[in-house]
Amino acid sequence: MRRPAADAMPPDTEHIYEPRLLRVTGLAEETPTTTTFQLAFEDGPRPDFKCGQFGEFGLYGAGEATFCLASPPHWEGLEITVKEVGKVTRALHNLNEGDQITFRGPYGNWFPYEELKGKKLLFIGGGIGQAPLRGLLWTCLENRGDFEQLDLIYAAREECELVYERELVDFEGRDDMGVTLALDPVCPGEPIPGWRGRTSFVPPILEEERPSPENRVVITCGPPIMIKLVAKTLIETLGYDPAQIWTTLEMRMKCGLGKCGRCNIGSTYVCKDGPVFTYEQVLAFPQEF
Amino acid sequence: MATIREELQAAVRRLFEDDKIDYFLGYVDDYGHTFPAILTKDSDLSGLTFDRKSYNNLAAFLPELRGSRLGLICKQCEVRTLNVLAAEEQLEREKLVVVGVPCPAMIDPRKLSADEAELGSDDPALWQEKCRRCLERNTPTADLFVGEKISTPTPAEGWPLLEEVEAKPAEEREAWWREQMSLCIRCYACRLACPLCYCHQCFVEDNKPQWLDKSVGAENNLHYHIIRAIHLAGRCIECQECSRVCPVGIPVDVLNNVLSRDFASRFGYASGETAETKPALVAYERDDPEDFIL
Amino acid sequence: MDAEYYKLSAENAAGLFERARADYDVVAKTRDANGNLVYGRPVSFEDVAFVDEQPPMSAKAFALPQNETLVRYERGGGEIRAETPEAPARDLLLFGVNVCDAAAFDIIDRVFQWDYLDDPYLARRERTTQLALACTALQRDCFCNRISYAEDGVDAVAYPREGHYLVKIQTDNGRRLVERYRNLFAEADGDPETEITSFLEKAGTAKREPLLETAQSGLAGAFEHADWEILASTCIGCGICTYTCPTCHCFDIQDEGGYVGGRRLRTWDHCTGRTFTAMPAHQPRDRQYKRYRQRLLHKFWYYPERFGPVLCTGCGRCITHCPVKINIKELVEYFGGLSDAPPGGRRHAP
Amino acid sequence: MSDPPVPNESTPAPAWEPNIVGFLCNWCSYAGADLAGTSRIPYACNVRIIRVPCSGRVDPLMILRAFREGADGVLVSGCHPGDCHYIEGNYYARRKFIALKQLLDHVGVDPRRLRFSWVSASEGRKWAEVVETVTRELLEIGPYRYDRDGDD
Repeated sequence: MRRPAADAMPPDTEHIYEPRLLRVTGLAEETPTTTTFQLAFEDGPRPDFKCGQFGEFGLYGAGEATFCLASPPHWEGLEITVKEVGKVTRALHNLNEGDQITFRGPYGNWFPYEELKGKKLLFIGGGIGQAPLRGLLWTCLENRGDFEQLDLIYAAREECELVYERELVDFEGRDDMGVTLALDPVCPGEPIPGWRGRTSFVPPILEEERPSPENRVVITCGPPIMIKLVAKTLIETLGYDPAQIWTTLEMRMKCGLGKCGRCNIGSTYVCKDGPVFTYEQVLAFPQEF
Repeated sequence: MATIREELQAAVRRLFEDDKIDYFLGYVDDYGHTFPAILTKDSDLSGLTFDRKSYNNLAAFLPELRGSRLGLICKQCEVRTLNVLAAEEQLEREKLVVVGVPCPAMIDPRKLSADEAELGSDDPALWQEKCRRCLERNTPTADLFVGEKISTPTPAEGWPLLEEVEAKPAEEREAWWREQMSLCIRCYACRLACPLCYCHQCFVEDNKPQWLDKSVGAENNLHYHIIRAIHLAGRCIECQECSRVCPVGIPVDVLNNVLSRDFASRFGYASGETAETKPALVAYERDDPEDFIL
Repeated sequence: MDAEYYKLSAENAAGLFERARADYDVVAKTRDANGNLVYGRPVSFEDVAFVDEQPPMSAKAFALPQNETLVRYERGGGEIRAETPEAPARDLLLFGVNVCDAAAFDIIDRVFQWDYLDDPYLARRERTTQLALACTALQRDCFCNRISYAEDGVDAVAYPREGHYLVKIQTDNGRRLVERYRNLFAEADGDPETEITSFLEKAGTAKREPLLETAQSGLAGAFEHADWEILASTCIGCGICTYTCPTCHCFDIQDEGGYVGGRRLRTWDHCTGRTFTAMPAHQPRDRQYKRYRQRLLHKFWYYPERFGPVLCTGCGRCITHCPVKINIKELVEYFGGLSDAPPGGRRHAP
Repeated sequence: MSDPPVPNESTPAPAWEPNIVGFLCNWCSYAGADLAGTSRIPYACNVRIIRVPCSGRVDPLMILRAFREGADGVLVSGCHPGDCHYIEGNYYARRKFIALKQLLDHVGVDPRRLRFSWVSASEGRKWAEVVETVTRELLEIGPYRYDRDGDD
């Protein structure tokens, strides 16, 4: 049989499916069903990772699930934000500080930081889709001088579904970035009592603010329908080139390593070729999603 | 005289021409097989046929086509299935055009040799077991009957394979089933080919709680098959599709037959005989036997 | 390496089997308790079935078992202990398997070696030697004559001749097998390649145009073809085609056991099933024909685009065992533009 | 893969005690078991009780899962016919149990491993007797071990 000359990526462990154990050092409840886990590596140094990558996290007895790495590399440890939707996420939600979880990763590609330098960045997050953007956002803020402008539009269905609430308040207080928060309109045009932000879907905000495509890159993640409509508005109404829009895709994954065949869209393996894609790449996929 | 094939094609063409149906569910033959097909008014009907390899229970495709006006070929197996579906309020009977046929009995695919000479034979030993028990080979209650009616031979009594298994002592029976179950790859074809396994989500797909491990193994597999048999208790109409489709040759229907026979003798009950009979597990009698209860 | 040719007499074939059993875990065709053909571990040469017919299950399970423990874990005393299972202890010889089954390994090796080396698979794979047996006739559902798969990836192929086998050695692994039992093999005489060519012609397994590989570009333009729905809607979504397939390799990873102890394992999974891509809030392939389309296109468009060979060896199991007899070959020809006639004459009006 | 242990071993190791999972209806049998306790009627302590609203709630899935998780026997107990808190739950349950019992018998599982009883809230003594009977029988037939050959 054919064997590559050398292991392309030597694994840290016995084999590629053997996980490392991380310790839960802190828990932050983001919403009633969403929690951020602070994790520490105790069995060795933390692997290098880049913003946009993901890992396979799990609990022995419950299984593994895929989560994006939700903290920037310059922070200590690692954070993930987990919404309770299934068997594994439910088990994770029952954990306490000091418990251990399994980890494989980091996997996948990342946001092209060097390419983004000198640009105006517009982050558009929707609901839990803010998690994959968070690491990059904090990295950019850490190196704010690298960028001409930094804006964030963050939308959620309801106020209680906004994640990283403390940080949003922090962002709003900064003068080196623009922040727009929005909630889905229950009744169009009617403000929600006590809500400091806007009541609107994202596309109307874009149509109103009209961020020019010049030297700008949009980085977006959220429910598929939001990404689709945001991209449509940017491209058709505001004249963006699809290559100016970056997004990260969510597909069901099991291995994260380009083996199990679950995340394929056409010949693309989201786990290895992605999860970060430009919208130009997304448009070139067989249109099944 | 026109062959059944020609008559069938003419009848279906008329149904489409008269705008009676949106789809026709029948069998076509090509590349040496006869298999189910969904036909539209634009389809070429020349492949449409009904022969001794028209195995599939076409009622299994009703959920896929729910809401459409549908014509379908019904042999006795489908008719019984429709009765159970009607009793369970799963059927839009007014949207169906039931096309009846004289069923020549299906040849057991495991007894077909490479040249398929058996297709011409009338030896009941070559038939699927259900066909030997068949009560009526001309589709009853058809909206439209195609072909010449044929006589139905006296139905065979009993369930030969079930009886053969039952004749073994308990330990041997356990060993025999364990061996069968260790072959199972849990492809779930038995469940998916079954016209009465129509649940949107099967218990095998649940993961909160997860009733069944995903790994295959005699015990896991046995539990799957037992629960499936329970879910079909008093509903199974013995079309034997579960056994026919099994790629590794497990006689899955034996488990269903255990209950069919038992329910027939205990409760005087045969599923699918009429559209009014309630399935046995959603009915009870105050004096049902309870000699097994402490 | 250049191919080498040997003669193995029928007598010595039996001797090879017996002697190999001491050195290898020998897998061959045999019959199970129900009389069905399977790949198993016959204990004597008499129990080996030399037939063209394929067992329903391919030989892939010997490198990619349906259940495979990845990690065993135990909790106790505030600690988690995890260990990986031992690699297989013995070399494996696939003796007299169908060429279409043996050829599959070389095809799926590519994905299991893509950047990350899949150690559990490769540990088994690297200890496997194939001595395949060429079929004497093409069967009803087979179409290996339409796929130019990498037969050169098979270690050794035996072609049955009068009273002996002509054995073609194609890899170093195959050569090691011959070296080990050198006195059982004789040098082939005459022109073995010509002999093989005429054998394949007679068996009907010689390549015939148009090869299905050429459908790739046609398929790339047929993703939205309206006939997918009509032709693939009868798919019931079972796992027969993928589980019996020698090249289908998709899997699931799950934990079994409880809090105190258990295992993390991988099991085969199938893209034709409804839960394969279902996410809590989103099911990308929401209709059955889309799931079937994924399987076909993965084999004949996506995989070759990425890794070279088509993900198919033409064994025909997915037709033989399909409950609704969907014919992948006919559909590839139709959607790939190699044929105008859809199977069974079904199509939408143009 | 090791050979399966013989299920009908007549002399189990003396240390072995059967694990029995009991599914008890909330209204009758659970109260009956409670009464056995408060009346200080001694009986075998092998049953682990799971309280369910009605014997009709007991899905065969639960019973098989109990076996899979290591139970040697399962005991389901509900109200006497005619006494069901939900009028007819135990009538439906009875038919379901007939079906499951038939199947388990057929595949060679010893019928004494799966028992059903009607125990009312006032039948503390009967409950104790039922448990004694079931435990004694399981001691006779030994542990339930199905061959787990699913591993690689």
